[in-house]
Amino acid sequence: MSFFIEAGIRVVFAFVFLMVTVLLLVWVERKFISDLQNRIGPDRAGPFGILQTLADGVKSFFKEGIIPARADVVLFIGAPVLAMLTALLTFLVIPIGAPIEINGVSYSLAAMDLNIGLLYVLAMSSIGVYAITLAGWASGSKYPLIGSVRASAQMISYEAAMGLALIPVVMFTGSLSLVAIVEAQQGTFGGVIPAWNIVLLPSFVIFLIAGFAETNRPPFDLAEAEQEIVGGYHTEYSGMKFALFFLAEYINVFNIAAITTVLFLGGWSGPVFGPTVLQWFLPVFWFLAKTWLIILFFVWVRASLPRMRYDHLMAFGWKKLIPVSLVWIILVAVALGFREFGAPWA
Amino acid sequence: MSWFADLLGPFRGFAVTLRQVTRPRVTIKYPDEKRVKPDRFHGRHVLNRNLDGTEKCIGCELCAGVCPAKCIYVRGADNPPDNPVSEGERYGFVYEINMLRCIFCALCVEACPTEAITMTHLFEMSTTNRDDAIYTKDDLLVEPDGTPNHPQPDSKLIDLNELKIGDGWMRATSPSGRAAYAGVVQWTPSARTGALPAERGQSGQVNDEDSGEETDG
Amino acid sequence: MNELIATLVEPFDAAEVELRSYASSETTYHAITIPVSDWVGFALHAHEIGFDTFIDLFAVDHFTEAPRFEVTLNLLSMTAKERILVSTRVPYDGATVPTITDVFQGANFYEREAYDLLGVDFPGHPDLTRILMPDDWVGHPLRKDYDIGEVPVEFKAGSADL
Amino acid sequence: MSDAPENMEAGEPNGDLETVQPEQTVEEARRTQHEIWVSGTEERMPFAHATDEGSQELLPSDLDPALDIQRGVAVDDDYVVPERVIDDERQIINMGPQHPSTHGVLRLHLELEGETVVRVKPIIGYLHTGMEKTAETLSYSQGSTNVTRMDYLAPFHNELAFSLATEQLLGLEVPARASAIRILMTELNRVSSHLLSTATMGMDIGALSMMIYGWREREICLDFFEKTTGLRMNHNYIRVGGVAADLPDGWEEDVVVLIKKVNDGVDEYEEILNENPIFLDRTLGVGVLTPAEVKQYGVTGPVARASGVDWDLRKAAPYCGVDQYQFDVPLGKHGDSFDRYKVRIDEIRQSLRIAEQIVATIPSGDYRSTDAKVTPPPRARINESMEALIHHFKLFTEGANVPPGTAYQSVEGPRGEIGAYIVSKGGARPWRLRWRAPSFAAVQALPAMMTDSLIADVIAALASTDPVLGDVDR
Repeated sequence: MSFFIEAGIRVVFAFVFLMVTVLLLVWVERKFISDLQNRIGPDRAGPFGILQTLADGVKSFFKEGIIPARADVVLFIGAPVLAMLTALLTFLVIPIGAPIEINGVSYSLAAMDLNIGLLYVLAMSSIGVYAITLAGWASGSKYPLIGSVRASAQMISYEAAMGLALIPVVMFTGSLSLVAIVEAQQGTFGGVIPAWNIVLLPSFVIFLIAGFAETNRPPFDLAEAEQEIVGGYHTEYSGMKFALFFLAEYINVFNIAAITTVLFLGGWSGPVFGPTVLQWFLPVFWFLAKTWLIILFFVWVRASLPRMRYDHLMAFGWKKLIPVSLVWIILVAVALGFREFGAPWA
Repeated sequence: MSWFADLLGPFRGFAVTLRQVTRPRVTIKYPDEKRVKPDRFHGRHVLNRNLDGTEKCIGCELCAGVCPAKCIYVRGADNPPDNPVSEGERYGFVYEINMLRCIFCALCVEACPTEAITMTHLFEMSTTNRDDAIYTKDDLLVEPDGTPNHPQPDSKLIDLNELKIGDGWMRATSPSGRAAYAGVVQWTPSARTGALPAERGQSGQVNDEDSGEETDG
Repeated sequence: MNELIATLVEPFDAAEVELRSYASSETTYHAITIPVSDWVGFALHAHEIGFDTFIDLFAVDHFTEAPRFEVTLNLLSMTAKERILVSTRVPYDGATVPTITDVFQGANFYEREAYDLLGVDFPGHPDLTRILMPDDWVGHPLRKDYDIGEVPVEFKAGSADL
Repeated sequence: MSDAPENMEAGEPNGDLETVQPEQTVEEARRTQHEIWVSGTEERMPFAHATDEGSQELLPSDLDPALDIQRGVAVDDDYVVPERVIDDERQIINMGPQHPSTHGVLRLHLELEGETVVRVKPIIGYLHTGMEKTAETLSYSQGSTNVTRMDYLAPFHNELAFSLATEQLLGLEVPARASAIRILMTELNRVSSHLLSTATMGMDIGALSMMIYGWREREICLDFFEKTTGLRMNHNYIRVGGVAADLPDGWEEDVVVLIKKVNDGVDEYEEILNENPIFLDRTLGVGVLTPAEVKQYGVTGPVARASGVDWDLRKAAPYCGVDQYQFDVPLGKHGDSFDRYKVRIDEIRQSLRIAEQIVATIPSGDYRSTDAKVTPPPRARINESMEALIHHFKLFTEGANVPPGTAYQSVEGPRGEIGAYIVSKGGARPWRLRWRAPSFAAVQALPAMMTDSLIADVIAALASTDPVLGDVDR
């Protein structure tokens, strides 16, 4: 029974945390991009327009839900739900702070600490492709179809690159659990440089690039490419259904940033000091700080780069990222072999 | 180091975007802050009065004749001899502008021989029905003391002070291309703006001998 | 008349050439009138001797004058820096001018426009349909006998008899 | 009027295409396949597909000879027409008239195989407002309010072409200062138009910030226009005989500041875009237009110059004494989207260079013709001179009388040759005003640029061509 209560608390907390984060995230993105573009940005709703996202959400909620005549109704409604679901589920395995010890019991700050966390993340993002593909197909319209075909091709390709980028991390840390991966990054190299996985720099870069593609963020937002195919898979969506896609996309952005932090930037690790409560919160703070930095980087990239063309995108994924990943895996394997067994000639 | 610069080339855009953060914003918070409009701005029309309170419009219908959009309707009437409305023999008995058709080309301002119709700096004229966009003489004509009227004076967007400035286009086009007339005041003062100086002109001098008095606006 | 223009009009006996100059410029252009029978031949000839840039093709409705429609072709020789405006007149009955889309691909849209707005027919044109007006439009609006139509301007005092 | 060309036989039936029967002519195919509603009746026949557009419809390729003609001529040797799959597998999508990047209401019928565009048909007319007809009802003094609205991004050029054509009919000499002001305003207009074009091109390719930066610098130009003419667009400033008003007080400083700011801004665009690998991927070799195609379709302006066609009316047929200023005509080599972008960027700099020279050399004196039959008298004269008053009334009611004749005048607009052809039969109104619109020709050349490219390239090609639909449809 207590398991269910604990799980319930965790899930509710995770949900609320995500919703608040997304509200903030959309606002930060709009505000930061307006800074990058000499504009003021949203400033009407609340101080500095911080409630703008809430207002937009409320508006979407009350809008009429239009279903096109040729749409497949079940899938049309199901797709955004699926998108939202996978986005939410991905978050569950991400540890947002160091485990907290209360009364001698250690509570992990991930909603659940799966020992195959990394595989789970990849699985969820694979299912997320279905949401977009189905949305485009179920709309019964041409632009969404093109968008969804683009999306499925793009996300499957970049999933391969992403998976390959993760293998060195797994090899390095020896675990698929996200908590274990963070714990493996504690400590320092020579007491100065934090022992983060960012030393696997190629993996980090490839993972980040693949992350842009997985979340459909510019410069890889081909699936929605407003200037080319109007809105891609969500052309026909409006109201709450659109809002679900929108939320899912931003949750995914946060997820990718958080996973990057966990895998490469040492997760919650950072200097911890002070009383117990502060010691609980500081890891969370370090985690969020790193995550938000990556999110700001996402926004910065969005403001600075044009959109790639479809064939270039595929070529980039298959001809550049994946070969580089493969070579890098071999290099890491060799290096690890040296560390483990010593040089064969020695 | 040129190879290094070449290597950085693709990333220079990132520096440009980041640099903007420190720059001043180019957008403004519109209804709260308003742009300062230039002198010659073409905004809403007003019908002016002379300093003595008589109407400047003499009902000659030149503005209606020149209007490319045919949005001005004027009907003149003879001045009552005992209580003249305007300086001339006739005055504008009916004066209406359909603002939905107006293209703000200011040809009416150029055509008006008595500077009766001029343009102000107000452009917020949205209405919720077509009738309200037809401005009658009551809406257009300023009060004898120079206070302009507006059909929707209470609208939050509207800054009625903008109705008090203007006439720049009338001043600018008065010389009609003659360098000799640049910097010459060629109009009578109006109750709304008082006496207006001429533009500086090509010689850089304002010829104030005709204006008689210094302007206050 | 310079040499190039002389070569241009030489095979066409009936061609009349008028030299005009631009406003505030010393540059000139040539207005050439030819009979409609020479239309395609002239275009071909002009293309061959260097007037290979198609600029414009349009029609004018002279209405009161005898051959009612005038179709004008505007060609440019970029090497010689010369411009010619070649016109031909066709009557109201049988306002047909042979197409020159085989000589200048660019005439396609322009001939459609002339057909659409003035009703000049261009036999041989691959796709002579309306281009600016809706498909179901009746009449050719730029003709002088086409009613302009009028939208009454709303005024408050306009209808009242004051 | 039956306009089905006799020689156009329908090809063999290809697959089992819905309603198209074999041995039909194009005209018949149109009629049977697309029942459109007849105006004046309430009846409205359902369309066969969602993309049906009556006779504008993109027909199966064997029934539509028009597009094969539009497909480009004298193309390079490596121009390969891929083998067509059967028509059943084609997908036709409508890009526009409502689409985020069709620059207004341009409509492109695209036939796709996957993402590859097999055929393109531009459909125009959604913004047709009959301005050429309107011009026949407006006097020459009102005319510039009309023509300025055609290419609404190049209002000064339109006014200039109209005014020059009228002056050609009148045989009117324009004072030197007026000419200098005209050149100043048109060159700054070219700057503002090219800035907008560059900005929207960035936007269409997905560089969001470029959009804002371009508009930011354009705003400086518009502010100067507003200060001079009172309006930000559609100025009605360049009139027959000169310009309506002198430049405003302090204009020299404004122009100097403008030149500096815009130059700095253009530097930034080049920093963002020139070396950006994604931008280069998107534009290099995309939407190529060969010089032969340029000449065939009558494409002029930056698009033609990007293809290496050295033709600038400011050099070839100078107007308003523009030949006395030093400037270069930037040329491209490949005729692709990148070259068009680059030519525009370079033209901005050249125009600013002209503006710089005008600030230094502008003559003083009259800025409008003193011909009393064309220019209204100064305001002060109205009260003094009976004759002036009569002229004033005549000019503002009837307008300037123009002798009979025809005149053609072209100016180099931001999109190419803007030509005004006026037929006058005497009187104060043109008998016919023909407007040679540069965008019209450019839109016609779009299929040659876009065929056998990707959807993304369609956008890049369209954005770099920069058609203004107000100009196309007039």
